[in-house]
Amino acid sequence: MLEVRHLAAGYHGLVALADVSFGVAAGEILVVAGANGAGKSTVLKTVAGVVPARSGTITFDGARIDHLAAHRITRLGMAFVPEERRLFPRMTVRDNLRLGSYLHRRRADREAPLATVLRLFPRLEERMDQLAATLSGGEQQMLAIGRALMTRPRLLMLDEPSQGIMPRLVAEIFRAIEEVRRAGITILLVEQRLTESLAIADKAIILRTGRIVVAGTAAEVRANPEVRSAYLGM
Amino acid sequence: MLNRRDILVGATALAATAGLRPSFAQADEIRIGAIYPFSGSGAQIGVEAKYAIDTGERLVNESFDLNLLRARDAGLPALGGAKIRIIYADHQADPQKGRAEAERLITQEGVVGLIGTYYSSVAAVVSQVAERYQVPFIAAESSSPTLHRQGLRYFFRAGPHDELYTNAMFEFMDSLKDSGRAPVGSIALFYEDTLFGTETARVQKELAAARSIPVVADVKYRANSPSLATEVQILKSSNPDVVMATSYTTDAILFIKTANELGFRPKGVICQDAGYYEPAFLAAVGPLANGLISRATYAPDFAGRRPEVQVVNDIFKAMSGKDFNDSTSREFTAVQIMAEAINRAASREGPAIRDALAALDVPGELTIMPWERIKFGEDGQNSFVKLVMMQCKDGVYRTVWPGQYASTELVWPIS
Amino acid sequence: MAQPQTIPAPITAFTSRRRRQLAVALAVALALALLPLAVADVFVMNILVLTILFASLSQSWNILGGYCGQISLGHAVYFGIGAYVTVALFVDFGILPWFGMLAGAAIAVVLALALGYPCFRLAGHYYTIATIVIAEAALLLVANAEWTGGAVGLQLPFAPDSWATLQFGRTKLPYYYLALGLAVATWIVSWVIEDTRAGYWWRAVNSDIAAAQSLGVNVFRSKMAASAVSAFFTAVAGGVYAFFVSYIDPTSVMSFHISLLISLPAVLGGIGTLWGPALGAIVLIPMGELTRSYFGGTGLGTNLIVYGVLVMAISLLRPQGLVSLVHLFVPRRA
Amino acid sequence: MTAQIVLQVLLSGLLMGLIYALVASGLALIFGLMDVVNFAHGDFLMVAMYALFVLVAMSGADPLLLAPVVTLVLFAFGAAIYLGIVRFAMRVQTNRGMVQVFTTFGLGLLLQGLAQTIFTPDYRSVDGGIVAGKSVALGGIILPMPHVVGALISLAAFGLIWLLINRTDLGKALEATREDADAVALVGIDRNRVFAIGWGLGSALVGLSASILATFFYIFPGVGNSFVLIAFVTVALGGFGSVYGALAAGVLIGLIEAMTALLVAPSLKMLGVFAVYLAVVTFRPRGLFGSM
Repeated sequence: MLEVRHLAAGYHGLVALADVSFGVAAGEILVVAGANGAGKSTVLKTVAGVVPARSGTITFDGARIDHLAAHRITRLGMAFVPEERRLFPRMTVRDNLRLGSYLHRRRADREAPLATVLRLFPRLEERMDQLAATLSGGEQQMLAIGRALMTRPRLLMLDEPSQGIMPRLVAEIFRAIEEVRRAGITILLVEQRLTESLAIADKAIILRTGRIVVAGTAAEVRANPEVRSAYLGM
Repeated sequence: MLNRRDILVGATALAATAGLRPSFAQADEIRIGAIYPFSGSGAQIGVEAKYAIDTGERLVNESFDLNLLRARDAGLPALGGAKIRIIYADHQADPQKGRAEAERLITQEGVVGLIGTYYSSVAAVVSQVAERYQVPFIAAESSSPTLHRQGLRYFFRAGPHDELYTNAMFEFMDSLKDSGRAPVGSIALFYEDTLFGTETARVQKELAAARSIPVVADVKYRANSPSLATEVQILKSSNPDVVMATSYTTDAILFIKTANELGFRPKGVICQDAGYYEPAFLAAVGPLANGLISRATYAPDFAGRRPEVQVVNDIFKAMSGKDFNDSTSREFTAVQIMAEAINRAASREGPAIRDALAALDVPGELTIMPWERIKFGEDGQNSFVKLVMMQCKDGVYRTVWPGQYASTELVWPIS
Repeated sequence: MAQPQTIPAPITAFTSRRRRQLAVALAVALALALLPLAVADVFVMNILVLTILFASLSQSWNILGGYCGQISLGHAVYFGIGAYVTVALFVDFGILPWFGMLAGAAIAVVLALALGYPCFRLAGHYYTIATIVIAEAALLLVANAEWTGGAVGLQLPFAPDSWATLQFGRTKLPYYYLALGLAVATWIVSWVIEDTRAGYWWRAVNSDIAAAQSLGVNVFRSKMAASAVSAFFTAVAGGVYAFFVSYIDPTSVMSFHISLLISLPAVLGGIGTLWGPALGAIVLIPMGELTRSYFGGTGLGTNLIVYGVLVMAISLLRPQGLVSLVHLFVPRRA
Repeated sequence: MTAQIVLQVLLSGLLMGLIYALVASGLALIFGLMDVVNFAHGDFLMVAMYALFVLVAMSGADPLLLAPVVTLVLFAFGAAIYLGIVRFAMRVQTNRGMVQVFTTFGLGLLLQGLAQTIFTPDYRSVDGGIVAGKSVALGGIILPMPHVVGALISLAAFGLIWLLINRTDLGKALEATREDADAVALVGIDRNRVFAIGWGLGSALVGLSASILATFFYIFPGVGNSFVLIAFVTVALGGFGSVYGALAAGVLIGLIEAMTALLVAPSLKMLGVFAVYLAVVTFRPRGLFGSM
């Protein structure tokens, strides 16, 4: 579904990604892991069109998307939830969700994803008329994922969804991710919590200084001795 | 245009300016500078002035069988039939720019005389430049009385100044009594906060006090206001017999429209020309202008009575699409006077032309103005001007006072 | 903390760059001082005087607007005060303009400090609008006051040439050297400011108020000081301008147009730079004068079109100002 | 001075204030959306008035009937100006604020020059149509009909703006873009399109106000200057970006202006407005309704 070939990207002359290639098939969860500054987030930002690719190709369903603006990529059915969430803080939860379905004109296309989101995150329903800024960190993350789901994506890109969240809610987020996948949505997940991620992932890649150092199925990566010592703390 | 291009090139490359020399006129051409606002808020004034002055230039340079000053000869006979050429400059209503342009015209274009400038503030500066360079300056229509009181030798004004104008307005009001109408019991002043407005109002207050006519409202307003509703309310509540209004075009339009909407109808509205006389004003307010009275120094109904006035008015109208008005008639006349003085001096030298101007004595019949004569006093002011009062009827101003010039009967009171 | 024994390399580079700037400035000043020998033409001299005068005005503006980041569009108030005080003192009391200018400048400084209290609490556009409003209010007051001659304005009496009364008929030279002296003075003040603690503070205020405060910079006092210096020189230039033109009225020395002419050269030349104001003035003032002389007589809006397009083009294509063009030709060292 | 005059003046001030508010609303909208002060605002007004002038000359219709057309024309004009010019000023990395100020300022000069070239500096006016020269009398108080109708249209326009912002998807998109212009791409919104629409809407409001002004005001290339300072003060007094702040501030300015003219002197009427503005920002540096 998503194919990334020889991707390179960087900011202000600094190379953040060099020659990164991977693919995600429909319905899969791919985890992108690595230490801080390894380029994990840059992978997502480049795919989402937030950061321009310097070289290499990105194809989605066979079509090149590496030169499209971010909003065009969203329209193709790829939703991105950035690490900082980027909610509209002075708008209500309802309005944030409603904006997610901005592209859809048909009533059904708006109501169906809303029902899904509220089933996944019931606490959002209680907060519908609160301002997004008043939510807790975990609730904000739920709202960010919910807003992304409202665009009816086929591919969901999540950047560190467990960052800065109470442990109790982390499990809830991971459960939600699994459920989203069960609904047939492909997921590209950037995470520090490798153990939990690998538990739900099909495949994983590990980056170090902008290059892929380990790639394989979740089981293979979990079994890799280097990964075990460096990332899983075993 | 070659000269201007020279300046452009020369001044941009500053170092190259060493080689730049004033490019004086050809031998058979006598240059006169005309300084007006051609851009900015007063641009319309400059554009109309240019048509009037071009008309004057044609009158002087071509041969017309008209009994007007400098009409019959083509060019100036005393200078071998030399033609005059008007060089225009833009002052944007800014005294500093007026100064710079006056200096440029004198030193670079080699003009032997200056005409201008509509705005009295600019005329004040230009008159000083003219004095320094000993080039005569005719203030065609700038009407501030301070101008001829500077003690300058190179300053001349053929037309009236604001005190003469205002005086005429009061003489007109006096005449109402003589014609058996009710005397003016009270006046309200409505004037803009510029030199033109405040100077006029100052004289109006003096003359009203001298005649013991109470001034029941003294409304100085900010020029170009978005709304004059409150100002009109103040006037209306003072319930004057007569409003004396001094405004430029924009405020004149707004004032008359607002007064109509608010139902303010004094017995008479006596205007200090300017905005209330402009074609743009008349077009904008339509029938609301009917009944307005304005002082004027040009009587457009002259055109019908004197064929030579009709001829030059037609030339002007062909260019501008408008009839001569108070300003454009004086601008035209200024060209005649300047050309006549140059011819009498038979010289291109400023001091000689200045002396010719000082000695000039031209009967009014040789001009298109209803003036007795043109003869400048020691201060450069022509005191033989005559003023008329006009009243707007069916969108056209017609002379109603004094009697010998009147072409229609005065309607009074108008409400 | 112990003083380092040797001066670190970047600092020597900085010092030598500053010495070089000073040398260039002296050379430019000398060349300008000699320029009138080559220019006889009054009209060109007129443009030169205005260019240099507005270069110095914009340099003064730059001290507040550039270094301190307080974008004032109301400097006409200081300019007008300088002009009015100088002329009024001369016309009414016979006080020579040399003292009048200082008096005007002193009043401008007092006003700048008084206005600083309400204004410097305002951020960004609020500050800018407030400066416009203050200048417009001052314009209204001057136009309605007695001592200013109201709308009639004040005219210098026609007098013979004299250095004492700063009146000259045909020659522009005295005004030229006055303007040049002022330009050199404002340049040197700017040059000094760039390497003093105050200058660093001001620029810190400009780049990041919060960071500046955390470094212990008194933001308010920095703005006040910059404002006072800026107002002082603006008022002196206003006095010179008044005697140069010989007639002042409210619109010609206190309108928004003047505020704009003061700020535009620095903005287009390079805001917060040492050479930006001069460079901007060299382009803008002759542009304005020449487009008026060249296109203005037609009654069409050509001069406005040319001027407007130029301002837009420089803003869009050279956001760092024209001064950044210099680096295309002269590689930036150190 | 009688109570009736005071009431009369207050009411005319109120009506004029509502018109000022409408004139300023476009400026407030654009600023609120993208932090750009449009220094060509007055010249947009001038363009709109000439557009109306041309339309009236061509069709002979009532200016108020043509108001929707002028509003649409100005929408297209504003969006085109954004896409053609302002977009590039937004991209600039250094001195962005200054670049925006002086780009729009240069644009204003250009528009004035073009107007002078095309239409000459002559003063024009359109036939005010059905409201021209009429007035409404309320128990001895007379109000000019153009002002009354203008004030009502202004109120209606503010009502429509409220509905647009609070009740439509476009309104939500505008609000979201205003909060975080980068984040809207995450939901598939093209921020450039939103900005273009925002400039279009802001200019459309200018077009609407021009149609009202033309029923009682004249037209010339510099006409914008008569209104632009009031518009700036209105927006700053209300709080930059607050459209309702502009409504409140406009009314306040209309009232203060009228009362200063009555009680102090007509030539100093703006001085009262300036004094109140300075007093307000001294205590509320972000205006009456500006967010902190």
